[in-house]
Amino acid sequence: MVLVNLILILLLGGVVAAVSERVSSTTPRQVALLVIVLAFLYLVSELSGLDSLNQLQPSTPNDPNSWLIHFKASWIPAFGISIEFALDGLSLLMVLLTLVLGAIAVSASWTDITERHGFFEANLLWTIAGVLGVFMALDLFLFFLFWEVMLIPMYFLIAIWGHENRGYAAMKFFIFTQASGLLMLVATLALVAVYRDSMGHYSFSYFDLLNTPMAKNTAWWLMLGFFVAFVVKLPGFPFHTWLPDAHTQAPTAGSVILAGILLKTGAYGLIRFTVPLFPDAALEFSNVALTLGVAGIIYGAVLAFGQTDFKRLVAYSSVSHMGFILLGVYAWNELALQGAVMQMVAHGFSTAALFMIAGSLQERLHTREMPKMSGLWQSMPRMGAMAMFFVLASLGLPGLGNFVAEFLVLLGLFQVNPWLTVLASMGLITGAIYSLMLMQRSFQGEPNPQLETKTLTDFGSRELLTMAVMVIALVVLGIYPQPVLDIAQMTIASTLKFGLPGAMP
Amino acid sequence: MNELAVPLNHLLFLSGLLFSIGMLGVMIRRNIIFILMSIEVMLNACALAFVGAGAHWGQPDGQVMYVMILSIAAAEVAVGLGLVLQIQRRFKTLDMDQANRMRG
Amino acid sequence: MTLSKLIALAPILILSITIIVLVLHASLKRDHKSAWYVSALGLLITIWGSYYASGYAQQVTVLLKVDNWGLLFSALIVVSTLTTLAISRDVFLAEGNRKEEYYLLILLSTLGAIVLCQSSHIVSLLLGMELMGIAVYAMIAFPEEDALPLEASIKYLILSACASAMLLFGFALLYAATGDLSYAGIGSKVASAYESNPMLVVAGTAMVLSGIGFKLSLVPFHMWTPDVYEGAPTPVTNFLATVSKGAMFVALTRLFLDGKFYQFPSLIVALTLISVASMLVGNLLALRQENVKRLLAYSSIAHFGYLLMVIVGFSSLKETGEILNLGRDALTFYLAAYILSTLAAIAVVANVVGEKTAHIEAFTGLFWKQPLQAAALMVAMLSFAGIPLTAGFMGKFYLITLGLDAGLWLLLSGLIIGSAIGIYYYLRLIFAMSSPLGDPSVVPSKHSLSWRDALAFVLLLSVLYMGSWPQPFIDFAGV
Amino acid sequence: MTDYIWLIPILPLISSITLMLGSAYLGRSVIATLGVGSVGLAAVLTGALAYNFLHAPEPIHVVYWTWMQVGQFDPSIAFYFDGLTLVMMSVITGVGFLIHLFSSEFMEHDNSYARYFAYLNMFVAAMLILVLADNLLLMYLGWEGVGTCSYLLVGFWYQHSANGRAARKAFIVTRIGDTAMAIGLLVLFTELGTLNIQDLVAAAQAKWQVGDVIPLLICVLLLAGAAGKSAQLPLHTWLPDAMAGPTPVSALIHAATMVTAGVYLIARTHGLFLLSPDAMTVVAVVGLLTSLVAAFTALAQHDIKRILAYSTISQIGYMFLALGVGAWTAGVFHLMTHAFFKALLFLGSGAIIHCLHHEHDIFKMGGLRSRMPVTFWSFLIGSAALAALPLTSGFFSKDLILLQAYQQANIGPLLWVGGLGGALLTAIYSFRLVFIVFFGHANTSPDREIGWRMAIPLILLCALSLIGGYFSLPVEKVFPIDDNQHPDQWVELVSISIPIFGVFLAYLLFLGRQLDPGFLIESASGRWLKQFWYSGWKIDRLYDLALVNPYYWIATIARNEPVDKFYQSIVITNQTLNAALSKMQTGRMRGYIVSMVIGLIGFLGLSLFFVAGAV
Amino acid sequence: MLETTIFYISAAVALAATILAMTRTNAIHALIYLIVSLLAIAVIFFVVGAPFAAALEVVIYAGAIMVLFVFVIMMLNLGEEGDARERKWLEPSIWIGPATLSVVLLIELIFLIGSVEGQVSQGVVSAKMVGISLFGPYVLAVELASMLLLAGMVGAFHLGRRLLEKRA
Repeated sequence: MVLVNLILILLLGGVVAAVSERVSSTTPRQVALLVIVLAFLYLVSELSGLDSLNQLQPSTPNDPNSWLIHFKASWIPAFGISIEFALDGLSLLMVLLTLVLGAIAVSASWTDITERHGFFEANLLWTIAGVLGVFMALDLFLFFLFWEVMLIPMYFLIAIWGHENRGYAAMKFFIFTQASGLLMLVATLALVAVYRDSMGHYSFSYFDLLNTPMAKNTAWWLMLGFFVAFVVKLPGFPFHTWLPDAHTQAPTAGSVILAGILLKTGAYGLIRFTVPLFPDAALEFSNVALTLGVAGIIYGAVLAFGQTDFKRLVAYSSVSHMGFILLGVYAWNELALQGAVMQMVAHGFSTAALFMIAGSLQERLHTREMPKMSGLWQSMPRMGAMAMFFVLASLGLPGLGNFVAEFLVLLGLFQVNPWLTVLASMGLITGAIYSLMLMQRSFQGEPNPQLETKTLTDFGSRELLTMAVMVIALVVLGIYPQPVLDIAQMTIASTLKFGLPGAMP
Repeated sequence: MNELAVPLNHLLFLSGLLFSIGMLGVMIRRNIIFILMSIEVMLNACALAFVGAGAHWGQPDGQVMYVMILSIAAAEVAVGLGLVLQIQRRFKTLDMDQANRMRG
Repeated sequence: MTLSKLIALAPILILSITIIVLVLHASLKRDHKSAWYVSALGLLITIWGSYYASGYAQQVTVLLKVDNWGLLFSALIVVSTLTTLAISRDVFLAEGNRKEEYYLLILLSTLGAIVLCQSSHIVSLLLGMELMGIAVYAMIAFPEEDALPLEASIKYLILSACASAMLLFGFALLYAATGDLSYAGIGSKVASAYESNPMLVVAGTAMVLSGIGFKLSLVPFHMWTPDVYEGAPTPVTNFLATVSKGAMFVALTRLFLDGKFYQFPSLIVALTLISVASMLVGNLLALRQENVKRLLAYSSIAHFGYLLMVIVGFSSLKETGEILNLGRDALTFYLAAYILSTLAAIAVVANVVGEKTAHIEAFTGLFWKQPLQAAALMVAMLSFAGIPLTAGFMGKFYLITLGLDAGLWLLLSGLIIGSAIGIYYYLRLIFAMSSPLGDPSVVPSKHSLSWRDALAFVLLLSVLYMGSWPQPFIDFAGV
Repeated sequence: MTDYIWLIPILPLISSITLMLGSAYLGRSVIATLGVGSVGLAAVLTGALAYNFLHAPEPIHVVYWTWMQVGQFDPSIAFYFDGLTLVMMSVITGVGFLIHLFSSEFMEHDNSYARYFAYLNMFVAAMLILVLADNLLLMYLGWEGVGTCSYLLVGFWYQHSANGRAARKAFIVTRIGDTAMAIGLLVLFTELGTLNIQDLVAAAQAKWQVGDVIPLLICVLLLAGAAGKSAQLPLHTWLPDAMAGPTPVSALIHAATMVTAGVYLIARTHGLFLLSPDAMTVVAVVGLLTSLVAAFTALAQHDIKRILAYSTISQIGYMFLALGVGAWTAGVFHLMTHAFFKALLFLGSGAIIHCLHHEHDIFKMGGLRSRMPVTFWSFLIGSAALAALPLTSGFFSKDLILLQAYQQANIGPLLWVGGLGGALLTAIYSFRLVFIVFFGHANTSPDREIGWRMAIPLILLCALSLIGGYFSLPVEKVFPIDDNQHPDQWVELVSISIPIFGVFLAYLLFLGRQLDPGFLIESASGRWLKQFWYSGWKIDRLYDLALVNPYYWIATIARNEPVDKFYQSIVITNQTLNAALSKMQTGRMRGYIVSMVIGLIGFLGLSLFFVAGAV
Repeated sequence: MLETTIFYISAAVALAATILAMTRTNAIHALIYLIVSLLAIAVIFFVVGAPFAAALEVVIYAGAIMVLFVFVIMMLNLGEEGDARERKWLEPSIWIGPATLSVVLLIELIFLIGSVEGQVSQGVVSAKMVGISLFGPYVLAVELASMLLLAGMVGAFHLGRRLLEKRA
């Protein structure tokens, strides 16, 4: 019941936030922050009691009671659909990341929303509730439900509060994910049909569907359905074109949530569903996926370098970082998977920060075009310092979270396909090139005469506090990542046995 | 009356012929009254086919069907002509091609 | 006509009595409001009647076969008529002069629809269809002064007359081949008739298919739909989209199943072609449509393209009976979901736009002007698009399961491409509604919860309820 | 004694963080004391550590916590301290302290004083971590940290975008080397299963014989990493541009510490290099070629700092040469002495620039001998050590390298001759600098005198440059004992006399003007040659044409998302279909009837086709 | 033998009359030809052995419906200029397309119906037999037909009412 309460808190919180606009235009954001903190404390209090978490005992995917929390209530018995939530190491990490980034998103949009504050905060909370649902749902029908439903509030965030070209961007974002989601729906139903043929009864539960015997090429097609849906969301190389538009047009909080959490649902889906459900099909497909991953890294980096729009550059950097996750998942050994999970967490923080900076820049300069804003360090030293820190984090400076993730992924991948690893490590160089270009074009260089420096206010205390949270998180992830690795280990150790026979156990 | 030696398909040929003529009329004519007349011809062709089939099988169903078709035709003509009158009063013309305000 | 047979015919009888009462009422006192109440009351009793008759399911004379499935849809049709009545309340009340023929026509048409739902014989099919049709011609042209309704009505009359002629000629050929007019009779004799003279049977089915294709506005015969939907007054559009199409599809299913038409490969190929064409053309036509009524017309073409998938599915499912009722459930669920969503959508269009042209501009910023109406329209649109938690999604869920079991790969890919295109124009409407109008400061006026909002809210809840908690509906439909 | 070893790198780190956070609230003097003091304290602690290490010379290994533990991969945050680390630490903290003291005055009037010291301290901390790390991953952390700090410091005056570009170039070129090194790490871990230096060297010797392919691959990758950081031939183009930073930065980073990290890496992993002789020859050849190329380029430079930069590249070339021939001690010894005299030269040039209000071109200076005596004498001693004149520390270390190079197995003499050529050129360009800047008629006049905080470091470094030669490095346990039997007498004699001859030649060319080089420069080929050398053998131009411009070109072309064209095409096809279909909705009923009839004909035709086919 | 010849004669008459009805420009002439064609079909009904249907055809179809048409045409008094306009509307360019379509339709129907064998008449189906089946199994159909006619009437009444008020 814990998990259902968690989602309910956020949903009702959204309603309260929407209504609270009647009180005054500032209460909704306080309500939103309060709701998220409340949800966080509730979860932590529930989990601290769990001894299975303290001893970090592994949770085998196909037996539900080895998971941290497991809840099942029947919903549509005619099709064996049940409301089934469960939490294990991987989803716990993702849930905590979602809540933390949710709080950061709320604080990121403290001042830059001018109209309909209540409805904005409500949409924010509902998106977070949707994402929590995605991370915790283990009934494929329920998973698909949350997968689609989380899009709607996100669509509104972009469509109503977005910038000049929001209609097109929101539409593109929605259609990309929804159409690929449809593919996943067909794949899920085909999987359930195969399960019914062999087992005689319908069931949508992840635990039953895990080892359904099926013919080789059906498995291949179904895996492809899931793979496309998750790679579109990831975003993987050829399906990523929605991301830059969605990011540049989304409001600050929207981008923070979109980059920080929504992209991770794609990665989570790959680890949880695509490979364990169709292990041998994934093995055959791994070479294609790996090449897509590397292509994503290099393509994202080259395009990021070419951008003149601050947010668009950061968006392409996300495409590049997500390429590492694709590599990590499809190398499918312990090192690579840990690297992928770590990248999901570290990337969440580093891109959220960069988008916050982009948002505050837009709030102050009313433009995202880098040619219009050089030499900002002069007038905004604190923002410049923060930007430098997170740029260094995003290019993978050792001692920060991203490096640990990228190194683990490369290490894991090397044992599977050395030559591809060499190509992927090009990403480190190209990553450095665009990151430093970002700093050079916006914060360094001769101060732009058009910007009358006196109006540019530097970071306030609220912004610094939010940034500090992310700085500490990244440094701790870089220096002492063991707690995160142990929690992820609980899932990865057992999921590995289900996946394709990776080189390293 | 019983030594009628007309093969069924000749009768169906006739009704088919009438049906296509009626269809042609609907397509060609632009005056609504002529279109309604063509529709009557088509309905009559169907009636003929039904009666012929009924006779072929020696069942009264054919003629029951005829009665139903009759009532349908009557009702249709009633409403149709009512509409024709309204259109004549409203548009001052009976040309069907004038009625193309809604498109796209 | 034993008592149990009469009870089985309860819905039809109650409705006929209401019609007669209405006629008498018209002769006594020409009051508009009381006519509305009488017809509403009559319809409510009919619903109760159809529930009561479900205990007496049997074949009543050769014409009607009363079974739960038919009664369910009769109830649904009556509900749709009630909603149409609710919407048309202020459309005609405003005109002041005596207009109660409108309610008479609506009831007659509903009667035709119910007969159609329960018909098991060509004569009852024909009569039901024509009764429904004739009443609708006059309803479309009800505001006889302005031009569009007249144009729509004459077009609909002529085209539907042609379609009926085709249908009749098809049935004539079938009758000539099989010698029996009831579905069951045809079903038993059609196989043998196919051996003796295949040409006749196949030609007959082809012509029947074209006739029915017109009524369901499937692709080659779809051209009338947008003009009639736009021309007719909004309540009548609602009636056309839900009652006339719904009843016709139920009749097609009965004809197809009892008449065992699924044996003919030519028919299945034709149906597949129509279905794919309707899916794609329907969605493509609606892509950049500015007028919301025309948009709903095109989307209904697409939706009946999806629904046809079930009929094609029957042909491959005929062997295993168990999956047969999966097909029936899928059909019931999708049709019910479609009807509910259309009711919600057109109710909101009527509330917001009334009789003015339903251009998309009228809906900009609706979220901020009338939030409840906007929410109902949004849920209806999402249900059409097939987003989870709405009835439309459960419908699509059923369709895909059926498509996978029956192996209709072409239709499945058509469904996916169609709904991918579909999202665009459904979202376009939602985007228009959510785009901020000039002054964001206008806080929605706190007018009292008028019955229009109540109607929209009820429809919104029903679409969401059916989507999020389908189990009771599945049990009821599956019975 | 070993428990406070973690304090040495942490002190500069803490001071750097405090400076970053509190930059707005601290006064100038507090910043200076904090910045300089922290490195000073670290130097004192290193001294204490050195003191008891010399008495009990066994390596210290302290483990703090496991950095990350995934399956078999468990690098830990741990320090390993032995003779080699001691030498490096003493150089870093010692020379580092002097440079900090120097820059406290040099940067006196700069408005972001705190930010400067924050970066400088961060750099020292990173370098210390690099040197103290017991496993390659922690060393990689230090490695990248040092690279980042060099980026921040070179681009310190970010107001001019040229400095920003130079900083970016430095970071990216070193980053290419680091990536190669990272790949080396990946190969090492996959092959040997550990990154701990001591274990992996032992495991490597157990697993492979001399001359295997994989050690060669690993060593080449590590060499690439070292070449990137130590600005050796393929990846050396960034160092001259890195002169855009403040001069003390160049002194600390681009002379004493960072550039020697590559040498330390190879020295630390010499066990691996011993396994593949041809890798060592590669190192030697790279070293030699770099030293010659850099020497020639230095000869043609005008900017005082660029001459010193190229001379650094050349001297590190010598260290690589030493490592290549297996003379580990000689290499490290030269590293230490080079740190002393090159830091001295850089600080000297810093003093000159400081006093001649930022004048860099040597031909605009002249006759500073009388006006700036301290700087003149420090420059003189520095250049002497650089040219390896007898009695200076440079003489001992360079001589050792040349002798060892001579004895190398197959191409020994060739290396020796190359080395001699390099030594000759070094002598020429170092004394060219001295004669042009300090002798001849005075063009400009210094407007101010250097304070005590700049003078003391110069004096101390002069002393170290002179007596540096006599230190004996406590590294006998680290490296295998090299049996340096003496080559025959004439080899020693020649290697001693060449530098003296070089100085004399420089005197003729630049001071006495007797040997007028005019005819050489005026001739067409001469001018082309001078231009060729000036532009660093056109390598920079080559990289621009081959790599940089194509990358820019691709980025600008791909800016607006070529993959999106595919999705746009789908949208366009939809829209054209929509247009076509809605054109068919003409509103005229005749069209509708015709489409119905066509539909009817189609189905009848279809059924005809089926039935005719079937019957 | 006589009946067969009568059948073919009346078929020919029906066909000719319908074609002429379709092509006349004057509404009244077309109407008259249509009535002739209906009478010919009534004869066929009679010959085929459906006397009741024949009677209905004459009385209701030719009698009532066609007369209704005449009323409407008279009311609209299309007159001469109507004829000229009709002729203009009938140039070849308009009816060539639909004509080819209906010819194709005809050929298809002939092909499809061609293969049917079996004689038409199995003896007379008297009015009595039709009456019995009408009020036997089809009793509901009759009721529904009445509802249908009611709908037609109400529809016609609604559409016509405004006219009467204007006129009166």
